[in-house]
Parts: sequence; structure tokens; C-alpha cells
Amino acid sequence: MDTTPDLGEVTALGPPVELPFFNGPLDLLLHLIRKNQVSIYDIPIVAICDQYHEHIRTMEELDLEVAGEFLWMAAWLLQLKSRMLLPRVEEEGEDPREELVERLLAYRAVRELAAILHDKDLVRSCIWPAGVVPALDDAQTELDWEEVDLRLLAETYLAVMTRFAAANPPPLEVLPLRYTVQDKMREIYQRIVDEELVPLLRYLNRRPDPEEAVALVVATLELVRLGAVSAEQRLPFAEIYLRRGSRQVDLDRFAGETAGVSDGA
Amino acid sequence: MERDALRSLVEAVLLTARGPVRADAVSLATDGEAPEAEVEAVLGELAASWEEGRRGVRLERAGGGWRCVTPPELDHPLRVFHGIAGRQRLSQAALEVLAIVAHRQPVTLPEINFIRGANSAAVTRTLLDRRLVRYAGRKKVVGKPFLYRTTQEFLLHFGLERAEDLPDPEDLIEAEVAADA
Amino acid sequence: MERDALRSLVEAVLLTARGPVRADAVSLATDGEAPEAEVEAVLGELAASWEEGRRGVRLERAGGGWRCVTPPELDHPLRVFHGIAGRQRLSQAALEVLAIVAHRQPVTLPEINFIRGANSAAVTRTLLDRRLVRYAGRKKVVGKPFLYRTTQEFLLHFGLERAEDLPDPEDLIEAEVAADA
Repeated sequence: MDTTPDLGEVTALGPPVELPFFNGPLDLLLHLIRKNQVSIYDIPIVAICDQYHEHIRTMEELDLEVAGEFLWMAAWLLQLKSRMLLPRVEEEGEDPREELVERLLAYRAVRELAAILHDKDLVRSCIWPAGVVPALDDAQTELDWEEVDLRLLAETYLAVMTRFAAANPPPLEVLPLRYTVQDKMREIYQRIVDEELVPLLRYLNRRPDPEEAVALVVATLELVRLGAVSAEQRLPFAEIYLRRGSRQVDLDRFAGETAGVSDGA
Repeated sequence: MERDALRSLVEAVLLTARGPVRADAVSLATDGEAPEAEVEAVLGELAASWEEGRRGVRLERAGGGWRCVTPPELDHPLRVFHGIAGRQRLSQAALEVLAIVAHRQPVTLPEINFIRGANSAAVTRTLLDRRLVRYAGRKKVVGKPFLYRTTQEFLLHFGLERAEDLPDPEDLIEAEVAADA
Repeated sequence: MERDALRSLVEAVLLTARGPVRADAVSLATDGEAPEAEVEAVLGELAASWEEGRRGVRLERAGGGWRCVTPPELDHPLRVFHGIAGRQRLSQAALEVLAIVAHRQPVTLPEINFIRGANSAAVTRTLLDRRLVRYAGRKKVVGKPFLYRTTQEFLLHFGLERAEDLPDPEDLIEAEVAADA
């Protein structure tokens, strides 16, 4: 086999584009505002909106999944853009960008705090609490009640029930037999008497219940053993034809004669 | 490796280790910078210096290594301290009984015992004392065992209005947040 | 109570306690023989003396009490000794959610989503798994969303006495506004 790589496909993708990851549309907007060196209080909506959409398009071209929140923001920006382009009807009216500015400021504050937590996390991850085990015999793990929440309660419940299920496996369910070999012997023998030639596999295929099929096969084997039925198959896996055997059998006597069979089965 | 640095590492290892600390394991943790014999020497020094004066911990040889233990004369106050700290705490057993009562209420003690595979009488008593579970009549079966339910205090702690508001545990673990979103 | 005896008890309590140690609990453990102020003084002395020289352990205030921790520079050999390969850092998204919960607790997921402008369900789940946030009941609004709070573990991990000790993001904005203008 020819394993030459398909270069055409590779070049079709073009050079890889370095696309920074953003934690949501507000994160991306803050990036654009910083990149354009504009004030958060006076966002040039038209330019920012276009750049935002450009970014979304690049994500789509790179087959990156664009989360719904990015699209929602894209729609909002478009709406703001059209309102900014319209001549201001309302004199002294509120700035349509106000809500966006508020949300950007709130998010920026969150990011500042997250940065502080990040620095702390770096250092704090490197410390270990001392945990000398006291020589008290009844010292066991205990949980701070303040810290016990719904989740811990649910986890504990599921753990207990899992442990319980492992210690108490459900007993094997023994279903009562729904088909008896005797009934099936009578059924299939009557059919052979009526139709002279019975295709066994086709007959079995019409029985979707595997339990019934098993009873039928055992009944057939028993009839063959008794000589009441002869079976014939021309080729391996081909249809098995049943016809009357050399011995005459009284259907009503089956109950008695097959008692030994069902015992052994 | 400097002796001071090694001493502080050995100290930190001793105080954070759960079992006996062996010199060879500490030597490995220094990437072999401190040979085993040197670690052993530092351990001996520490053991001697902690023995001097009245210290809250001592070093003793155990299980082929060294471990920190508290001196026997501090047993009583330590026990009291851990008891005090334990008042706001819940043992694992108590949490299990509470979880069973919460999710299967009303439930009897024999049922709780059966599910946990352990006698839970004392633990249930503690939960009654802490007013996290309460009696709720008797079950009409042989022996008429008491039925238990969670209390108002329990609901308050979890910020629930009614016991029926307790979410299904499977849902909470599997899909809690997704359902919330 | 003798000062020496008290110091050794405080030391033993600090090294065996599971959570932060409060002076009042230690005072109770001495049956009041050592008043809270004296215990507090001993704690301060210990903190100062452990700070001197290179010790494997330090005292710090966090989560409403004092606790013993190892200095950060011992992290690497301690990790090797305890056989812990690496640590999972908190993602930027996780830190943002944590910042929101810490500052506005109790807060619901829809509120967190709104502030971040992004779905935070999976991230919040990670924080629940790491026990940095916990459930704190449900908000009595349509849909009864869960409320979230930071945990004691959060305080200990970030070395805070109380969640309020984190800087107020509003102040951070003020600072920026000043810089922006």
C-alpha cells in the first residue's frame, strides 16, 4: 500500500493560526479592549464588534467549538453597533453601552481577584499541614459539621448503599417453567401428523421466546430418541426436516413415558 | 546538603508522616544528597534534643524507623482538647446514619443496622442528642421499633425548607450542576 | 499552670490537631488553669521561635486559629518522600468561580454564570470535588437553585483567617478606574 502522506490536504489547511484561549466572551472583549488601547468607558463599539466577529469566524474556520455564550455576545454587540450608528434620538439619553461597561468592570474585578488567588495558590500548594497522630486510641476521622453539605450527605448515602448491595447480593431469581417438554412433544408430534413434513428451524424461528425454543428442541430430541420422529438434514446448517418415525406413538402416553426425561433434564 | 537544611527537612517529614520514618527513605527524598548515615545522625540528634526540656512531642523508634509521639503525661488534656474540637464534629459512622435517615425517613434502628451492617444504637443516640434526628412514632411491626426522621435543625443546616426538598442523591452527584445551569 | 507545661501542651495540640487550633479551646482543655490570654501568648511565642533558624515547621494563622505547616521550600523533597507526583493547579476558570463565590457568598450558579458571562457548571463541580466550595442550601427563587459558599478548606488552602480577608474586588476596580483615568 502507498503510504505517502496526502500533502494537498495539509497545505489546504494553511499555516496554523495561534489562537489564544478565552474564558468566555467577556474575557475576549477585555483582550480586544486592551489590544486596541481604548478606554473601557468609551468602547469604540463598531471596531470592537467587527474584531469580535472576526475572532468568532476564525474559531469556526479552525473547527473550534464556539460556545453559545460567545454567539450570544456577538448578537448583543451587533445590536449595540446598530444603535450606535443610528443618530441619537434620545437627547441626554442613556448610553447604550452602559450595561456592557458595567458587566466588563465586574468581570475585570473578578479576574483581578482570581489573579490574586492564583499567586496564593502557587505558594500555598507547597505547604503541608502537620498531622502527628495522637496516641489516643479512640481517635477516628471526624468531619467538621459546618463542612457537611448536601453533597457529602448524598455521597455518604450512596457509599453506604453500595456497601450494602455488595454485602447482600440479590438472590438468583428462579422463574417457574413456562413450557414443559411434554406439551411441546405433543405439539410438534401433532404438527408432524397433520403436515407430514415439518421444517424444524423455520418452526423454531417463529418462537421469539428462547425458553420455548429450548423446550421444543428437547422435545424433538426426545421424540427422535423414542423413534416416533425421524430428522433429516442434507447439509450442515441447512434446514432440518422432521417426519414420522418408524414407531407408532400414542400421544396420550407421553406423560408417563417422558417422566424420566424431564427428571434428567 | 547543609546540615541545617537537612534537619528542617527531617523535622518536616516526621511531622507530616503517618507511619514510622526510615532514614533511607529520607535520603532518597534528597536525591541522595544526604546519605542515609547522615540522615540517621540527624534523626538521633533530633530525638535527643526533643527529649531535653519539656516538649510536646518526642521521637521514638518504631517499626524500623522513627515516629513522633506525644508524651503520656499530656494524654488527659489532649483527650479533652480533641473532645472539645470534636463537639463541632461528626464521626463517619454518625454521618452514615444521618445519610440513611435523611434519604429513607421514616426509618427504624433495625433497618439502619441492617443497611450499615453494624450496630448503630450509640451513634443514633448521639444524633438524637445533637438534635439532628428525632423520634417519629413507632412502626407497626413486631417489636414496634421507633421510627426516626430528621429535624428542623437538620433542615436549617442544609438550607432546606422541607425534608422532601432533599435532592435525590444520584441526581445530586451525577447531574447536579448540569441541571442547575 | 506552669509555663513550660503549657508550652508543651500547646505544641502537642498544634501537632495533633486536624483543624486550626483556637486559644479558647486549649484553655478549656486545661480546665481553665491556663486562661485564654496566656494560651494566646504562648502561641505567639512559639510562632516567633519557630520562625527563627531553619525549622521544618512554622505556625500560621488561618481559618480562625493557628496551625502548623511546613515551609514551601520543602515541598519538593516532601512530595518525593510521600510519593506524590504533582499537583493539579486550579484553572483560570476555576479561580474566577472561586473569586466570585468568595466575594459574593452565598451565590447561585446562574449568578456565577452571569458575572463570568460563561457557563461555569463543570468548573463549579471541580471546586465541589476539591472541597473548596460547598452547598449552602437553596435560594428561594424560581427553580430553587443551589447556593454556594467557600469552605474551611478554602481558608486553609489560601491561608486566610476569614473569607472577608480577601481584597474587595470593588476596591480593585477603584484602583483601576484611577489608573484608567
